[in-house]
Amino acid sequence: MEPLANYLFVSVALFAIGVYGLVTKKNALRMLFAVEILINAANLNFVAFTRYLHPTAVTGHSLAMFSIALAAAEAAVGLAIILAVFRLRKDVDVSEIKGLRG
Amino acid sequence: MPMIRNLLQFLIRIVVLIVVILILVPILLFAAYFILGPALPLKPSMLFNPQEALAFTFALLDTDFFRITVFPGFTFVALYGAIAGLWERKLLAKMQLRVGPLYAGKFEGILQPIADVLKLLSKELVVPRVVDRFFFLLAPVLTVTIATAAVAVIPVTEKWVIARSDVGVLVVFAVLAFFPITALMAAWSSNSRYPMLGGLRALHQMVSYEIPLILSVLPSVVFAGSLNLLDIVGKQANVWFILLAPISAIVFYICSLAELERIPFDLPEAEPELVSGWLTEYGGMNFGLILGIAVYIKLYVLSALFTLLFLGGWLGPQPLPPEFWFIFKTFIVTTLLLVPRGVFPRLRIDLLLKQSWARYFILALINLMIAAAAILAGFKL
Amino acid sequence: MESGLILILFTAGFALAASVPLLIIPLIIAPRKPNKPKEMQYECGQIPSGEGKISLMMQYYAYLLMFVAFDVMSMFLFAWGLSLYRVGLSGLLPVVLFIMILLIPLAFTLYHAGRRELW
Amino acid sequence: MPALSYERVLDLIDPVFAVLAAITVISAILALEAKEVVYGAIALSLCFVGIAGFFALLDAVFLAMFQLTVYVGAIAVLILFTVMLVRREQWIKMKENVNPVLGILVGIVIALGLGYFVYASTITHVIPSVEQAPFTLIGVQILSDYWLALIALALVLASAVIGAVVLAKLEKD
Repeated sequence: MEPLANYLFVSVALFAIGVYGLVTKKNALRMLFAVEILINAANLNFVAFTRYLHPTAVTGHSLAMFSIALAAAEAAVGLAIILAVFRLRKDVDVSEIKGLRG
Repeated sequence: MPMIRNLLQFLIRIVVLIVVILILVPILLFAAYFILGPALPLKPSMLFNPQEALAFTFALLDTDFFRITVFPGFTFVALYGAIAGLWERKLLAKMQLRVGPLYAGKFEGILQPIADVLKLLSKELVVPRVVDRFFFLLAPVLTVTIATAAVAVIPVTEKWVIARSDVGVLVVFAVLAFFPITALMAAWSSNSRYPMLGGLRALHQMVSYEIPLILSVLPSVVFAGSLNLLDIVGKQANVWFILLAPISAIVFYICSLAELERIPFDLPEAEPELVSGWLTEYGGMNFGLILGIAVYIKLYVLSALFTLLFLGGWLGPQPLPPEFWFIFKTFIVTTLLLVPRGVFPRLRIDLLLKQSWARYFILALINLMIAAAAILAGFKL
Repeated sequence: MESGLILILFTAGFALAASVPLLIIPLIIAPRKPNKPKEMQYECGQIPSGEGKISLMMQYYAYLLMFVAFDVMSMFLFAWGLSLYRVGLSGLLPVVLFIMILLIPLAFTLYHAGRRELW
Repeated sequence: MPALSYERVLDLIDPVFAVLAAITVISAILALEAKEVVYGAIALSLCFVGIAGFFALLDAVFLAMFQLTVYVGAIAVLILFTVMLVRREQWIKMKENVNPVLGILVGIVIALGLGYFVYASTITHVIPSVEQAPFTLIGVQILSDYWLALIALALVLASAVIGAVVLAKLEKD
């Protein structure tokens, strides 16, 4: 098997890509993509650390399951918000959305 | 003389095809030799010595390569699909007092599948100009590929299984989860309206019926205490799970009808409404890949899963081989899945989606709770 | 890694290798006579107009939203069902609560998805 | 810590791992940078498949299937569908990035910083033991140690669905 570092490098790469997406994109859909990539990077870390440091436990697996479930809830709400914004403004550009205050 | 010119063109094409095949076959044989060579007693003297050839054949039957390509793998499933297709047409014809395929082959059109394949192969591949070529051509191939991946975990008997996975049941559902994406991919890249509408309908339907399907499998898993299909069948030696979880079996049957987009759940390709649904822009072999191969592979997978989970898989009275029992039961389930096409009218889409959640989901949950209560009350198999 | 999974990949790969030639053979033997009407998209024989990639609001979006939550739920139930022999009665209460709580959005969504004027 | 020479790195990397890593990272980049958002969403689902492959490599087969069923089967499908709903033709021509230089800079800084931590730490070179807990333990652990989290998860999912339905429907009443 590969050393743990390889998995962590992949995870770091995904995390950096996700942060890059969050910083540069103003399309709400792309920002959601970036968030999903970030969550996946974190899940990979959970599982990799469990496998290498505590192979007889499944704590990382349970945590990753909860994390994926939360990602599902987040995606549902996020996409519904995007849809509602699209209904109102016919676009999903976040830099244009200023009318959310009260 | 356009006819003679066409004929000449056709003959030239056939010659080109033969030449291509003559070049390809040695290359493939060479590759197979390199892959299989080290594992098998492969010697040139085999050609003259039948004893060695026999040994080689038996060694070949034991390799993963043989399993993947021939018996529980691709060729077997394609053959099963062809027979199921012919059986479907004959059966429906008899139910509706027609004759069905009649002329190909001397007896009742038994060579019709071969004729169909030849027809599709000799048809022009029409690709409309406005489509996104890459994804348009990728979608059918991907559908077949993904459908076949599920075949790998379906055991025919304890001996004939490609992948002995500990999560076999979940692999099938992971594979089923891909189909909405390929359907949407095909619908989107077609750049046309009927495919788009059909694709969206297909998406909603597959997605709605996936949950009851997953939950209806759960009682069998709970009774067996394992996700391994071999273990699940092994636990059914005394009693088939259809007797312990009859509601789940019915829900599984109805939901597989919906997953397969068959009447009465064939809204994604309802001909009078949507032409051919998300397949409207596909023609020739592109169409054949999806409707001719992928759909029947899915049909095989779901009927085999029903057999394994509820009907005791290959278990059966002794003198007949287990392979026979498995294929026999699977074929009966396939027939049950085919019959509604001749009997029922089509449902309306809002009713279809609503009853998936309001009826089958609840029924599957109820049976799951009954199964769990039985286990917790000390029920042992 | 579990050795079975790589065999699943091989099976899928073989299907890919077997189905690509089926698209190449027609290119060799089938006639090719492209013309303009043949390469249009299908709109009942009318000349196609407007964009094909329509973005339309489906009235059944609620079912999709619900699916995401219940997919998660069914997979958690798998995790529970696999360990039922070990957990026994002590695990029953959380799971029953889990299902009961999730029946609330089911009823809510079914009620709202049924009202067609809302979508 | 031992010096990681180029040859050693090549020795250590399994080809399956390398292919998976390439697929995952490239499809993650494509998901953000593809001109057409729909194909970005398809690339995103490919990225999820890659992560499932990593889970399988890490002997977490149940989790790999969980990832495929939930992430690819549910989340990616929902994303793809919503993208098709709200997509606009003019996005393809539009310049999408706000401040690409800053973004790339931040990305590189994070990658280098975290990468250095991974490279310099000692726990990253542990050898994994062969024996591994069976995945049936996941259910046991969720129902004994984390049963409260399970209830909380149910509440979160319930409120998410109700909230999403309220947000997505037309405001008629």
